[in-house]
Amino acid sequence: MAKQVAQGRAKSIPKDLLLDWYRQMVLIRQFEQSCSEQYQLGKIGGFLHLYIGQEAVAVGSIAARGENDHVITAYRDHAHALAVGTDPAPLMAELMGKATGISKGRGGSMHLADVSRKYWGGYAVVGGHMPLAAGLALAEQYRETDGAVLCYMGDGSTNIGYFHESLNLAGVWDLPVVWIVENNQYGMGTAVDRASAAPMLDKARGYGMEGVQVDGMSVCDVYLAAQDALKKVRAGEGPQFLECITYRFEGHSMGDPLRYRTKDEVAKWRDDDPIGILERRLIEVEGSTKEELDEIDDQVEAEMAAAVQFADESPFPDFDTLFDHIFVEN
Amino acid sequence: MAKQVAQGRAKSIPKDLLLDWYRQMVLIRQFEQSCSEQYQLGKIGGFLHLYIGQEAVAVGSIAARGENDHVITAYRDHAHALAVGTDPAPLMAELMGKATGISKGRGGSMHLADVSRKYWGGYAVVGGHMPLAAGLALAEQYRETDGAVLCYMGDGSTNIGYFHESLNLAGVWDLPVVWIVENNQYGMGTAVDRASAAPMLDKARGYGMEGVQVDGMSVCDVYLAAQDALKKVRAGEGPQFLECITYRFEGHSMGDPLRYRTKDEVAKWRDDDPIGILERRLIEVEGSTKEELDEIDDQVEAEMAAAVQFADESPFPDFDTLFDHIFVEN
Amino acid sequence: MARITMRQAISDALREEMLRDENVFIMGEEVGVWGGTYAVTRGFYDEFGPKRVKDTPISEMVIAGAATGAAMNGVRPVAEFMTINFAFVAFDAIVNHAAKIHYMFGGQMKVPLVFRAPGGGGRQLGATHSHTPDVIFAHFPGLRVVSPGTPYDAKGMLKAAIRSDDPVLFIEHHTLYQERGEVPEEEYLVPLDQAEVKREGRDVTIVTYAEGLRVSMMAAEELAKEGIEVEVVDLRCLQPLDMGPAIASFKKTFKAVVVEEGHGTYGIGAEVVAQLQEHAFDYIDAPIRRVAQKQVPLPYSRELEQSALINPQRVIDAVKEVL
Amino acid sequence: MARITMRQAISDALREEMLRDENVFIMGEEVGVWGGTYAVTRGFYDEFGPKRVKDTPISEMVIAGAATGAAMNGVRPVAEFMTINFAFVAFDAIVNHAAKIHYMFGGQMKVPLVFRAPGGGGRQLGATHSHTPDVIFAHFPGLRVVSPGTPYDAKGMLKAAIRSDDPVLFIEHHTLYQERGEVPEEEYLVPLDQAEVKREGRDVTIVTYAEGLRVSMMAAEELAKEGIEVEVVDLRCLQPLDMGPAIASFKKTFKAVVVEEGHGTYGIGAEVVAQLQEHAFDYIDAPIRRVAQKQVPLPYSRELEQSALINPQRVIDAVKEVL
Ligand SMILES: Cc1ncc(C[n+]2csc(CCOP(=O)(O)OP(=O)(O)O)c2C)c(N)n1
Ligand SMILES: Cc1ncc(C[n+]2csc(CCOP(=O)(O)OP(=O)(O)O)c2C)c(N)n1
Ligand SMILES: [Mg+2]
Ligand SMILES: [Mg+2]
Repeated sequence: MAKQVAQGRAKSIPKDLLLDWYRQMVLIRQFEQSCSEQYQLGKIGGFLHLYIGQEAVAVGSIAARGENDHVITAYRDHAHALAVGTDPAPLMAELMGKATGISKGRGGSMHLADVSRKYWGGYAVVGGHMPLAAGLALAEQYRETDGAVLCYMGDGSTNIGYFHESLNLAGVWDLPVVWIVENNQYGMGTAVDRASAAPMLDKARGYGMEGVQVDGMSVCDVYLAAQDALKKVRAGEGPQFLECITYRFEGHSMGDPLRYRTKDEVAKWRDDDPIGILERRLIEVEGSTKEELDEIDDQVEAEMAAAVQFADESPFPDFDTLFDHIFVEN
Repeated sequence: MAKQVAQGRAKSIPKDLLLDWYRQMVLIRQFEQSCSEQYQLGKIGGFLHLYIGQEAVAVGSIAARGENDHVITAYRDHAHALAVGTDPAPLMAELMGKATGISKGRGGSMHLADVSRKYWGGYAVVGGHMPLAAGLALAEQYRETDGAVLCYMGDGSTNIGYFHESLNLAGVWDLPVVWIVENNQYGMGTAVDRASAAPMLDKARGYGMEGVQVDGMSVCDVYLAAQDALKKVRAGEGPQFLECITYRFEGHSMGDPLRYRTKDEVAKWRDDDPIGILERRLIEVEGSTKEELDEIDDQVEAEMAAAVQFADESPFPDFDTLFDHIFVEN
Repeated sequence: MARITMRQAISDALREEMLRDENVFIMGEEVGVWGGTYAVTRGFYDEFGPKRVKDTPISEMVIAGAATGAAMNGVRPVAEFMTINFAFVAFDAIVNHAAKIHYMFGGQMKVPLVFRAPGGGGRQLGATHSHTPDVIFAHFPGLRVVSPGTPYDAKGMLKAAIRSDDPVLFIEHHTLYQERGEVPEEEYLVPLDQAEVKREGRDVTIVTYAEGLRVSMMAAEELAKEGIEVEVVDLRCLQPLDMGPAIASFKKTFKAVVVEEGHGTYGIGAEVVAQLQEHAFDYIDAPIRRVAQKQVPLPYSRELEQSALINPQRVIDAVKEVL
Repeated sequence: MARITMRQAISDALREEMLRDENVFIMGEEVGVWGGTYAVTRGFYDEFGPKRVKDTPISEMVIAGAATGAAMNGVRPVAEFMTINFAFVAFDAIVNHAAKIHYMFGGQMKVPLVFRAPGGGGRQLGATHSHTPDVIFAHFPGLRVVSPGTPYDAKGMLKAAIRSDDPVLFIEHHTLYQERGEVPEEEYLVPLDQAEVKREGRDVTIVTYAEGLRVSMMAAEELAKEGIEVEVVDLRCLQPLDMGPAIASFKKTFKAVVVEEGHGTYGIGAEVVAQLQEHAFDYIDAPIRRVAQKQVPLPYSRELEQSALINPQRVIDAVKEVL
């Protein structure tokens, strides 16, 4: 079921923005593909969670953030790093465990962060980042800035205690947070309704939040919804809740036996490839040419090739750095 | 604002039941009063939380339970023990830390239980008993019985992670539990709306439960609501949620500075004394006489005097029992 | 006797106990449809169905707490933490509830359950996902804590744990799942409170368990080539802790090295050293050495992580130090 | 110098640091309107207002986690756990997040926060509410864990903790709140990584801290009457652990007893014993004894509970054993 590519307010989004989003989404897609390759080559270890299929969520929502706004998410975190503008080279280096990695090879795939861009990571414990998001927002509120926090989470993670305590505190204290659920239909192999007793928006009401549901395959819809949510936060309407309906095209992580869903189901969702939807919009509505877009793809490919080469050629951390950063004051 | 004492279905509740509830509520009231005395005398130690003002909740709801139904609550747990029919003597002995105590002096005020009556306690960690309630229900479901669990909790405890995970699991697995919130307006010194971002019934919807609110000062209303909830559970409608609006007339525990509420507020609520409401019903509607009720009070007083004497005269646990019951297989 | 992996041994123990007692059931994240993230329960969902193989939401507090409540009420749950790192979220439910309920209510209730939890470092999972935190669970009375080092022990101890009326934390080290060992066809149980000598030797005593056992046995092989005969004592049971065999061995060798995969500071080894000098003071010839994880959150980068972990060479060096 | 209680010393430290740095604020259950369940923050709500004295819901996971996030983002929270027992619910937030974030992201973020937590047994609060679980927090790298034994140290260390750029778990023993001691008017700090000799003596070394210090000092008084001169070393800092003064003292006395209020098995004392024999092996004259909480969940009944706890007599007996 191919989607309508430009309804309502989405029509007014300028082409240059759309082209930039296209570039970002292609970058994320290609980044994840090279991660997969490097993992096969044994150059990336540990757990590796790909974002392929969900690109519109990170790109659309982060495009709506202001300069004082923060981003934090779980372990499926490569896309958010790229969307805040982090160079893919130190990210790939991190995944390869190199000294030049964004976290000096300490964190790996699940712990990317770029504090210089107010991107706080990247957390592997389900739900563990949610109270951190409340805290990031608390600091902004304490300093009386207009800064807000975009906190991303999976559908499955809404069932852990952290979710409850974090959203409730945000509600009670009016913390400037937009809670964004990336509902990709599964938590590992568990379908959302096998794990959640109620729809996401009903959960939101339990914290005094209205909640909005949006098509997470449409970068434009996500962008507009995130923009509205941030407006409300800044207007003093308290924390907001945004559910993005999306799907991960690949397994939960590398080596997922994929017993829990059918090929047909995956195929159906792939028809809604968020990049494909945006591509159609650009060509059918904005008058972009296939060549124009292919050129972007090629630029990204070159950028990724350079990133992989940089990571590959970078040194591993010195053994004598093992004890660095345990404490600030050593 | 004196309450209507017998509306609608409540009218049909037979007098002998009402008289028994009256006796139970008076027993609870007097039990708590002697606890307070014994605490002043230094015969009870640790934390002591009184139930005075909330008697209608435990008595009315437990009156509705079937023989296979279970009861579990937090640390404000004396009333539930008495309502399931436990002899006050071993309870008072437990509070005095005696070998004859229901938990052999190991548990104290916050850890009363009487497994022979399917009363599982008595838990001091806020929220810690909620997953236990889910588990008790799981065992009944596993054995395919009609048994259900009445799980009591305070308003403040609905903000802890345990609450979220327990109610969600109950919803997903259709566990036979009636979640009963004793909303006494405060968690220690924190008013309910300073701690909860949404009304209790909105929280319930986040777990797919309709939720019902009832006047917790009316033992009849609580009884009927609990009966309805248990019917629904047994009819396979899944877990139920019941909010009882009530008030604790005394401090949170002994030594509460009571800075958080006004004398007027307390006085207003005392007008709705649940025992007073039932007393009026008995006298004005059921034709009981003051003498009849005074006689019950006297019987209870005698029972309590005997309980205190029993506890007083009981021995403390032998030191060589210290290591008993760490493991079943020692 | 067949040589099977520890993964298979654990899986067999679960299946046998589920067939033996219909009150035994499994609950946890991805134990059902997925088949277990370490494939330990693969096939169970089809064999036993959703009633006895329960997929849970991502809710460790209620996984631990509901298993406890169900056990109190007469069934025998085997609750799985996908990894022991996630047991941190359920820490209160485990040590303050499952472990204390039998005592706190004067024996009125018992809590016959097993918490299974794979753990360990060395797989580049980063600081939050690589714990070997066994000691912090073993510190508290009321919870039996065991961690086997061989397929034989894993099967026999898990079966014993499932039949025990006490709560048992059964810790599996993920690097051991592939290890093979002899396991008899016929049924057997291994007690939950007995250490065992896994290799005899007269020169030095190594006290260890789980992954530490694997590493120590490799070290012992090497040392044997140099004529150094190491006696390896496998603790297996951390709470209650059986020091008998370690003390007996030490009284024979007068020298000891304690090897564990977890952090050394306030680790298992500290207690072992303290007890050896308490109970065999007159036999101490040289300082007892500890080989353990360095005091650093485990980094992701492979070699850097490895440099913080135990390995045969570190054990060999320690043994030579005490000789 | 005024003689004030530890409660007052802690309260003064908080007030002084809040006046000194407006980025410092307090959050926790009942810290505001109620004034703190141990009355440590009485008056703060009126003095500093709701912005800087924040009452939270009963939500320890987010108390710990939000304090961590706020600290990452540049302010300095002092988050209070009403008691350390409730920190169990937040165990993952403390040990897996606050303690690891600085390291795990290669130093990109720092976490300048203080977790305050009163703990301890002996008040008939039952098994779940009476923990002295210091060791399980001190086991992990990345978190500073301290527990003062005197009003002077409490004030100086809390001020240092609030100014530290590292996460600090500041453990207060509830039976010490009433203890009085000399505290100077003028400002001072006490470092977070230095043990100290609290009483000099030549015969035996007692290594202890917090409530253990109070009990040990009483025991030392008694022993002095019999002419036994005990040297008492106060660890104060559990992570990082400063064994220097204990080792130096032991090299002087050749005998030691370790005293702690928590459970003995896998306790603080085990590490102390292990390090003494590692670093001062040639000085050991007699087995080093440990005096600690017995391995049982603490019962409610007063005398029974007391029988499981440390007291001066048990320390005196241990000292005489090692002499
Ligand atoms: C506390 C905790 N429990 C379990 C896990 C293992 N785990 C990692 S990801 C995951 C599924 C999360 O699903 P969801 O929140 O929907 O996010 P998605 O992976 O779909 O993006 C689980 C169970 C974990 N990391 N932390
Ligand atoms: C996890 C945890 N945090 C904090 C406490 C301390 N505490 C005991 S009772 C209580 C208030 C609970 O309020 P509510 O749930 O409304 O029950 P009520 O006392 O009103 O019956 C608090 C904060 C605790 N026992 N456990
Ligand atoms: Mg998902
Ligand atoms: Mg309340």
